[in-house]
Amino acid sequence: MTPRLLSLAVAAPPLAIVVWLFFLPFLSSAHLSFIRDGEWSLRNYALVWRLYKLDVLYTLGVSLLSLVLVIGIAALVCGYLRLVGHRVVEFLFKVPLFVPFVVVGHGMRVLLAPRGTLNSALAQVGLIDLGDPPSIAFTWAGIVIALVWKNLALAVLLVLGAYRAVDEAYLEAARNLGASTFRQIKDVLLPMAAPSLVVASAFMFTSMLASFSIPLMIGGGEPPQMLMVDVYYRINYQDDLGTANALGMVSYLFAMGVAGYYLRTITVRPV
Amino acid sequence: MDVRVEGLVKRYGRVVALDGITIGFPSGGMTAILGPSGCGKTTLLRALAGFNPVDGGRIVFGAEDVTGLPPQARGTAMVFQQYALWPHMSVFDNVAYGLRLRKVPAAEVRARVEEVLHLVEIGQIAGVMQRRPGELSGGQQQRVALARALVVEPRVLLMDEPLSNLDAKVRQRLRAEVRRLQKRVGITTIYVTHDQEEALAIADTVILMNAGRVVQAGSPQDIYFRPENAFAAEFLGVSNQLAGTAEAGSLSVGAQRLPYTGPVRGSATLLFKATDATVIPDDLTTESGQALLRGTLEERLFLGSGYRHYVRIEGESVMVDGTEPVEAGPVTVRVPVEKLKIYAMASPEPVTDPARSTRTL
Amino acid sequence: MMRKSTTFTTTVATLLVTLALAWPGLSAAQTTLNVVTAGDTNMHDLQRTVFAPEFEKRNPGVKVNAVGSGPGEAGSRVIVNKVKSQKDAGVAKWDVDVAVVHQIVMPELIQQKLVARYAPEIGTWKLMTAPDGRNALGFDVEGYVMPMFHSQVVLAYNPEMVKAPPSTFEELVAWIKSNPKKFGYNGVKGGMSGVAFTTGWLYWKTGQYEKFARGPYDKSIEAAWPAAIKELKSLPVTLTTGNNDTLDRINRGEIAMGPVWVDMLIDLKNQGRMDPKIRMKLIAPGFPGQPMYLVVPQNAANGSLARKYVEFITSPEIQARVIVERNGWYPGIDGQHVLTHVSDKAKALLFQDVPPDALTRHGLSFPLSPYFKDLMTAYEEN
Amino acid sequence: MPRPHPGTLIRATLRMAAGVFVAFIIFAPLSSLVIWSFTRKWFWPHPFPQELGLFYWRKVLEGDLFRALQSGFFIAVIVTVLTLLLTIPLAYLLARYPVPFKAAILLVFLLPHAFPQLPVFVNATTLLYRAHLAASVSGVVLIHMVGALVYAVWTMTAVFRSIPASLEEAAWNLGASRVKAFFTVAMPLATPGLIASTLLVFLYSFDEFTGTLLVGSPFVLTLPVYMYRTSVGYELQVASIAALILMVPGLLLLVVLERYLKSEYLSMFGRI
Repeated sequence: MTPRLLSLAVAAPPLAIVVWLFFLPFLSSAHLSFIRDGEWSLRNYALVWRLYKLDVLYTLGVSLLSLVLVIGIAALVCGYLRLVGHRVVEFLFKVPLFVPFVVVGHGMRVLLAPRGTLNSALAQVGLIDLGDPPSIAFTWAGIVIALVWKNLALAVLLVLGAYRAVDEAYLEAARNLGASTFRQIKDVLLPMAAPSLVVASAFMFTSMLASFSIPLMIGGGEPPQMLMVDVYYRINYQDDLGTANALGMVSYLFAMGVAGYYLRTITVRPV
Repeated sequence: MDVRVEGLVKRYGRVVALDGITIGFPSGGMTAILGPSGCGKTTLLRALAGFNPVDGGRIVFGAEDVTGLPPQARGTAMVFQQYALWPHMSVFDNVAYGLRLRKVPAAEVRARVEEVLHLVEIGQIAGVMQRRPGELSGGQQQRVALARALVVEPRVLLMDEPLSNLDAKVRQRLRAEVRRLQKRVGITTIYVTHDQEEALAIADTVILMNAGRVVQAGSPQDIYFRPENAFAAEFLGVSNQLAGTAEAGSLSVGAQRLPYTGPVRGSATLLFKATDATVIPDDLTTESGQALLRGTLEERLFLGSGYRHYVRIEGESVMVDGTEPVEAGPVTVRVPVEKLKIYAMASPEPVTDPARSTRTL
Repeated sequence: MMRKSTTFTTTVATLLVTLALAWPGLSAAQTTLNVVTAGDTNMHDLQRTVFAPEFEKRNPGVKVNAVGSGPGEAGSRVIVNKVKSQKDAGVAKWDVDVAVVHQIVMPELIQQKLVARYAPEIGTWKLMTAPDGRNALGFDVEGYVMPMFHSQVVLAYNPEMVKAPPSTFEELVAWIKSNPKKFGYNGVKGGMSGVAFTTGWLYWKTGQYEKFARGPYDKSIEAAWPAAIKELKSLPVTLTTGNNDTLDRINRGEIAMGPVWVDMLIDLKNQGRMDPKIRMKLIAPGFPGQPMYLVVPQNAANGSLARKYVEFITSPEIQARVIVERNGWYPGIDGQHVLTHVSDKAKALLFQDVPPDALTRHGLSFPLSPYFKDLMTAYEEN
Repeated sequence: MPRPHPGTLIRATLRMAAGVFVAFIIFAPLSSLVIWSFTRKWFWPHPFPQELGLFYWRKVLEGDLFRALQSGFFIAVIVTVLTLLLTIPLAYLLARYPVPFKAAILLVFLLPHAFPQLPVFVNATTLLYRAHLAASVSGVVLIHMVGALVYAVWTMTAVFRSIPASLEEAAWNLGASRVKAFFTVAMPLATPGLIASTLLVFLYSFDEFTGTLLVGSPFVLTLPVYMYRTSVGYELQVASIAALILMVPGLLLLVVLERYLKSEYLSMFGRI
């Protein structure tokens, strides 16, 4: 067997699995989104437009807000960790990486429900009235908090990596001229780490857009809903593959833009 | 073991790394392949080792054509630039690896490893053997890498810039040791370097390469004193370069004219080494056998062994070394005619024997 | 020197051997009766912890593998997909032997010939008299199903927060308006209790219960829906995410009242997970209820054993002991055969909040399936 | 002895406060799980559980949870072994040799990162149904492998790429065959990276939710799906226990291996 053939033979089984169970389904998703009652039509998309345009905006809004919060917090926290250092805090921020999404969803729900543990604790101190407690779970805020909590770990890891790659000399130069910790973050670390930050953001944005288990568990029952939850309900309660796939196509479209960017940064480096 | 390559061609995509090289490496000798980075010298070495299949030509060891052989069947041993010592094995295991592959009995392995470590003068053999390569100094790692290559008694020893990662002092000392060791074991050795001083010091034969071709091959003295073209002259030694125009009987550099009887016509390059020229206060008297160029001395640096003067001649800055300081101001640079080399510009090939052409100036 | 890679290789090899040994054990084909239950965990827990051990004891050599397919109709949908795929693939023996499903998937199951017309073959067929044992959402299911139990949507309320519970929709609306956000239901997406509430609302608003539930299908009477749905949506209520969410929020005092399934509420009380003071009420003109059906797939691998299992569950003895006495649910077969085996205390509990006559008058059916589908979309669009 | 500068004390206090604050943020949702897992009874309006105990822990250990844990663990082990067997040779070739269509192959293993899984897996479920593999261990293993392969190919290629090729060339040069050099040089050096990658694959499969929910029902139940069902079923205690058990492998890994896991591997965990 020639080396070329050998390497193709080695590549074939894993490729087959990914093509069969990711790329074919992807194509069939595109195909089915145009099929309604057995014939080609745009009615699925019309239905998406009629019923779900608010949900699309909501999904984008929740994802963007979560992203801004995650990146903002990570930029500051990592600056602190890079310049001052705090082993305990650094370790703590890694914990959510290892907590599965479903667990985050459930944990947040138990914590943030109107009569969840947080409100119970706050009521003890007299801060809120349990007779009419504020609800964080089952609202957009609950989803945002859960997404931020889960993604913060990844963001801290990536941003801190980028910050650590910034040569100490640049910081010493800034310190030498009297820059405070905040100024060092704003003027040196952040601009120099910007490329990595953009890649990290692009990546996290798609994953937030596509988040399923967290909104499924902590999202409320009222519209608007996150897109993936809509997809799930369309299939499981209404057995409507056409509309579900049209919704899926909308989500691919958003992911595609981000993926293109991600791909470019990845392929710019020689592989 | 006599090593020859004939018409060797290697391409990376559209880049031609080896452009039909034909050259021999004398048996038992130390040959240095010298050239700037990207000239193809490492590609040639890796082709000899068998790491990269070539696109054309033959590689012959003695009477055996090894062109199609995989690396493990060639009987070469290589010392890598970063040593490529396996970090997960002890020094002993590193050196013993090749012997174990050859199913040498354990007792003999031990004896031969100790012997070769002794040969490369690593010192404290018993202590060093059990350590990991990462715990050794750069010089010691270099010796281990050499020992690992020598212990299998290769037909050909290949060394890829083996000293380039060491600091200047260690490099100087090891250079001498490598040469002595090579003379002692007498293995045909091919040594790649980009450092002309190192090539001249260490090798019996120097092959100068550029852009995938051999520019010049010969003894260190040949290469140094009789460069065959502008590239060779420029690459060896601190050289000054001036652009000029040659015509029958005269050579003009900017507004200055020098008498010239050589064969070059049109645009030409003038080359001379900083050590070959002298700078004197402005003096218009001509001297036979000396080319005189007028310029302005702009700066002077003290080098310890003497002074380096920076002189601007017709807009170009040249360096002239001397033992006595000369004050800034208008000066004359004097170059012995036989040390001033003139090449037609844009032609890598020498027009005639450059040594002769300068003499007729 | 090669210790690490040896360890690695050894670990991988050990894992492979373990797998080779364990695989057959995992997918071993004994006489296993696969019972798949749609619905919340309580539904398949009942199969797994109560019916299965008892049945295994009575039938030595049989192992009952009781699994759940997920909450709500999504669970029934999974079962349909599962058997349908085996039919499409031309498999001779299907791996679902008994399924517990909702009414909504029956037309598809029967039209696609996915389930057997098995019920007349079993001994308890004669004891089943309920109309929705023969008709599901206007679709003829006679012989294809045996109801495991009947359930009913009612209003559950916290008597500390609702001093005078409403007894009609009019009173309910008044209460909602004076207690904003304290009434909760789960829309139409999160489970059938919300659907039942919405349906009851439309029955009340349109007054056309007979037409919706008995047919024939006539799309023109849906014209009154948008206005009714808009009115429903304008009420200051809390939307919950599912049947269980409504119950939990009532339990935790987040809402004071909401539509729930009787069986689920009683189940939670029995388990000690529901505040015992929570009460229920069936208001006029009423809410729909529905049974859970036991079906046997057409080519079930263990068809005769499956029939035996259904017969076992629908036997008066088990219906009395488990469905009524243990769970406090309404039996699937005719009550007169069952209630004689039930203690007075259990009988009293069964009818404590919802007396039999209320059940007869206000226990309604879901609309015909075309109306049902239209209702889902209408709710989302208005 | 010089008296400490007053700022030092303030700074130390602030550091401590920062640590406590972050610990609260991180552990608040997790500690709620602990409280719920030990709660026997907790009705409104009581601010604290009325009755604590091990009742539910005992209950779940004999119930479905244990079965879900077992089958989920078993599936994760199969997925890990298969992924390693398929990926190690491929990753090595991709890192070292001019494999034909290399860019396209890498792209195939990259794109699934970027697209939402749920709608794709919905359609993959249909394909698995057609292949008669849905609701079987094999089907769940396959759907897990899609994600696992995608992560493994990239991390393992990076691992092999980080080993200088000259280390293997030195071995060939001394007479070792390619296979021998692979096992004596490349594999031992790649082992730490491969272990990290292996743990990643195991955790991915163990924690996988979307694919299992769609493909596994009704016969294959893993812990995340079980946890989801009990959570939406408002069996808060059972769900909390399942959630706690689900966290154990990941947290164990974090505590034990934190120092050894490089950030490029760590960052992969966040994507599960």
